Amino acid sequence: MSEIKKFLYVNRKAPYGTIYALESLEVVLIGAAFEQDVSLAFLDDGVFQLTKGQNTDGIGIKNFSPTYRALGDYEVTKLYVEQESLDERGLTLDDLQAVVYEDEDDDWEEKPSIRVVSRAEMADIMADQDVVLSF
Amino acid sequence: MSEIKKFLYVNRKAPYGTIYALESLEVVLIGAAFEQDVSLAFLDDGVFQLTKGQNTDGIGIKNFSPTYRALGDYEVTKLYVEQESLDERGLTLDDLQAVVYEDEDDDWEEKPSIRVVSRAEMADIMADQDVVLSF
Amino acid sequence: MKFGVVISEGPYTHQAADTAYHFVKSAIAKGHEVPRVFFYHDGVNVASRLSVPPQDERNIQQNWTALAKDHGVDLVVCIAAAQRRGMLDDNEAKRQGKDASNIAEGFRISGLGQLIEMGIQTDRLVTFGD
Amino acid sequence: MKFGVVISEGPYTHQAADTAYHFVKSAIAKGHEVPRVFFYHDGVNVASRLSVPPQDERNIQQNWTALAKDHGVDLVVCIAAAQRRGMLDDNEAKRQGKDASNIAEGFRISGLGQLIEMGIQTDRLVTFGD
Amino acid sequence: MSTLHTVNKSPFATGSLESCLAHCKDGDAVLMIEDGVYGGLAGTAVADLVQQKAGSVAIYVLSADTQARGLAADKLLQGIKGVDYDGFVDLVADHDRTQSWL
Amino acid sequence: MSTLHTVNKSPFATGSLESCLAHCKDGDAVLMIEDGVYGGLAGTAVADLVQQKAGSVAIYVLSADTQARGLAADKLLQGIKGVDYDGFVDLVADHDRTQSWL
Repeated sequence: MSEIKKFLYVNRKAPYGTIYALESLEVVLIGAAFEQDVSLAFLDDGVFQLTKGQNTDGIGIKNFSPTYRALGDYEVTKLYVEQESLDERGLTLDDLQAVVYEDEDDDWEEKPSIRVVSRAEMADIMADQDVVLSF
Repeated sequence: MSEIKKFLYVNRKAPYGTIYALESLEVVLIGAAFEQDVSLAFLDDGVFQLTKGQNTDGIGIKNFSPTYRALGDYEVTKLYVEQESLDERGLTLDDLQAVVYEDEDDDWEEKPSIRVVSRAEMADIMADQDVVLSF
Repeated sequence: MKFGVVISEGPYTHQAADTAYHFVKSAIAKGHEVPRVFFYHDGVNVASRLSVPPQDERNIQQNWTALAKDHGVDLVVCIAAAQRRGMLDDNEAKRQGKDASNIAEGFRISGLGQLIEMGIQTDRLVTFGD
Repeated sequence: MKFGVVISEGPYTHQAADTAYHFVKSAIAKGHEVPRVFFYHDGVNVASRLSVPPQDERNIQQNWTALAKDHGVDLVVCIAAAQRRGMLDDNEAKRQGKDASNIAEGFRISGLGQLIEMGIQTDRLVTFGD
Repeated sequence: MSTLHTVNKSPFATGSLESCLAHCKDGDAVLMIEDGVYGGLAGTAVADLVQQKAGSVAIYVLSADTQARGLAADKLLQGIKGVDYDGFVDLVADHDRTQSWL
Repeated sequence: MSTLHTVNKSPFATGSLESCLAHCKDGDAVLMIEDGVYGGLAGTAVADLVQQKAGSVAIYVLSADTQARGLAADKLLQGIKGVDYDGFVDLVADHDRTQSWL
C-alpha cells in the first residue's frame, strides 16, 4: 500500500432528500486515513451540499454540513466546485460556507479549500484521476 | 365498499431500470378485483413501458410486458398514453404493442385499450379522479 | 377528515419516510384521522426491527412503531414487495422456511388489497416516494 | 487485470445489482480478477438471506453467493450503511442486542476502509448505482 | 374541484417539476417538498418557468425543507409561500386530491 | 489516457447524460446501460446533442438493455455501437478509469 493514487469523490446530489451526500462524506473521512491524493468534486446538485445556514431541526435529520469544515483536519483540502453548476442554481461562492485548511507547506497559513472551477477545468480534473467514486 | 371511486395509476418511469413499472402493474391487477373505475396514465418515461418487442433474456429479469395485454381480461381498458411524451422520445403508436379489450356493451367487439391523448387532455383526465396513485 | 398515506422508499436513503412521519403527526394533531399507512416498494424496509441507526440520528422504525401505538395507526407492509426484499414476520418466515424474521412491532404484513381499500375508504391519499 | 466493483442500490428495486452481476461474471470468464465487490448505500440490502423473490424471477442474493463460492469473490457489506438499514450478521446482532441476523452466506460485514483498499489495490473500479 | 401537486425532486436533477407544471390546471396548488424546494429559488435556470406559472397556480414550499437546505426566504421567488407540516396537512384537506410527482 | 463514462439513467428523466457529455473529453467513450440506453434513440429531444458528441467521443449501448426495452437496432442513432457484457468488460479494461454518472 505504498503506492499513492489520485482519488476523486464526485458529488452530484443534493443533501437530505437522499443519503448519498452524507454517505459520501463518511467514505471521505475514512479514506483520509489511507494517505492517498484526495479531491472532492461538487457539480450539478452536489453544489447544494455546501450551502451555508443549513438548519435541519424542522426535518429531524442530523445536520452534517459542519463536517465539511472539519475536512482540513483530515488533510482533505481540495474541494472543487463547478461555476456553471452554481450559476444554473442562482448561487455564488457567497452562498457557500467557508471551508479552510492550514497549509503546512506555507507556514500553516489558513487557505480556502473550496476552489471554484469552470466546467472545462472540472473535466480536466476528472480526467487526471486514478479512481473515481460517484455519489 | 359500495361506493365506486375513480382510480388513476400514473406511470412516469421506464421499465427494468427500476421496479416501479412492475410493482405498479401488480397493484393494478389486485385493484381490479375491487370494481372501481380504473384508468392508467402513461406519460414521460412511462410510455416506454408499452414498447413492443421487449426481450429481457440478456438482462435476466422477467419480461412483464405481456401482462399489459392481459389487462382487458381484468376489465382494465383505459390506458391513456400522452402524445407529447411519445414525440419527445421519438416514438409513435406503432412502436407500442397492441392492447385490446372486448367491449361487453358493444356485442363484445374488440377495441383498443391504448388511447393516445394530448398533454392538455391528460391534465383533464388527472383532474377528474378521486384517487391518484403515482409510480 | 380521513387520510391514507403511502410510503414508497426505504428509510435513511430517501427522505420520504421522514416527511410522511411529520405529515401524519401533524394531521393527527390537527384532529384528522390516519387509519392506515401502506408501505410499498422499498418502503417495506422501514419496518425492519434490526435497524441500528447512529445514536445521534432519529430512529425511523421506532418513530413509526410509537405512532402506531399512540394513535392506532395501522401500519401495513405489502407482502409481495416485502418478500422480494427480505422483510418477513414470524409467520412468513415459518411459511418460507427462513430461520429469522425482522418485522418490528406495530407493523403487519398484508396484501395490496389493503392499499386499494385505503384509497376507497379515506378522503385523501398522499404518496411519499422517490 | 484486477477489477473492483461497487454496488450502491438495493436488489430488485434498481437494476444495479443485476448489471453488476453480469459484468463480474463476464470479467471473470474473460480471465480478469474480481477480488472484491463492495456493497454500499442500499446495496447492502442485496446481502439479505431472508429475500424470497417470486419463483419465476432471478434470486439476486443467491446469484452473488454462488459467485463468491465459485470464484472466491470477497463480498463486503459496509457496516455503517448496513446498521442503518437493518442488515446484521450474527456477531453484529449479538453486539447490538438484536434477536436475529439476516446476512447470507458469502457476504461479510466490514468497514469503509475495505472500499478504499479496493480502490488502491485494483486496476479499475466500476460503480453500479442509481 | 382542484388538485394539490407535490414535487419532491430538484428541478435541476429530474423533469418532475417541469412535468407537474405542464399538467396542473388553473386554481391548483403545487407544494415543493424535500429536494423539490430548490424549484423555489430565484435566479435559477428554471426560475422563469416557475414564476410564469405562479400567476395561475398557487406555489408553496415546505419551510422545514428550505431551512434544512440553507435557503433563506429572501432567496426564493416572489409569490411563493412557505408552509409548515400543519400547512401541508391543510393543503391536502383543502384540495380534492393530491398527486405526487415522484 | 482516456475515460469510460457509464450512464444508467434515461436522458428524459434526469440530467446525467447531459452532464456526462458536457464533461467528457475527446477520445473518451460513453457506454449507455440500463435506462441510459434510451439516450441512444434516434429522433428524440436529445438526439442532436448525442449525435453531435458522437464525432469526438465513442458512444456505445449495452445490447442486453436495448433488447430488454424493445429498442431495435434501426431505431438507434447512427454511429452508436452495441456491445454485450464482454464488450463492457473490454471497454473498462481499455480505458484508464471508469466514471459512473449516477
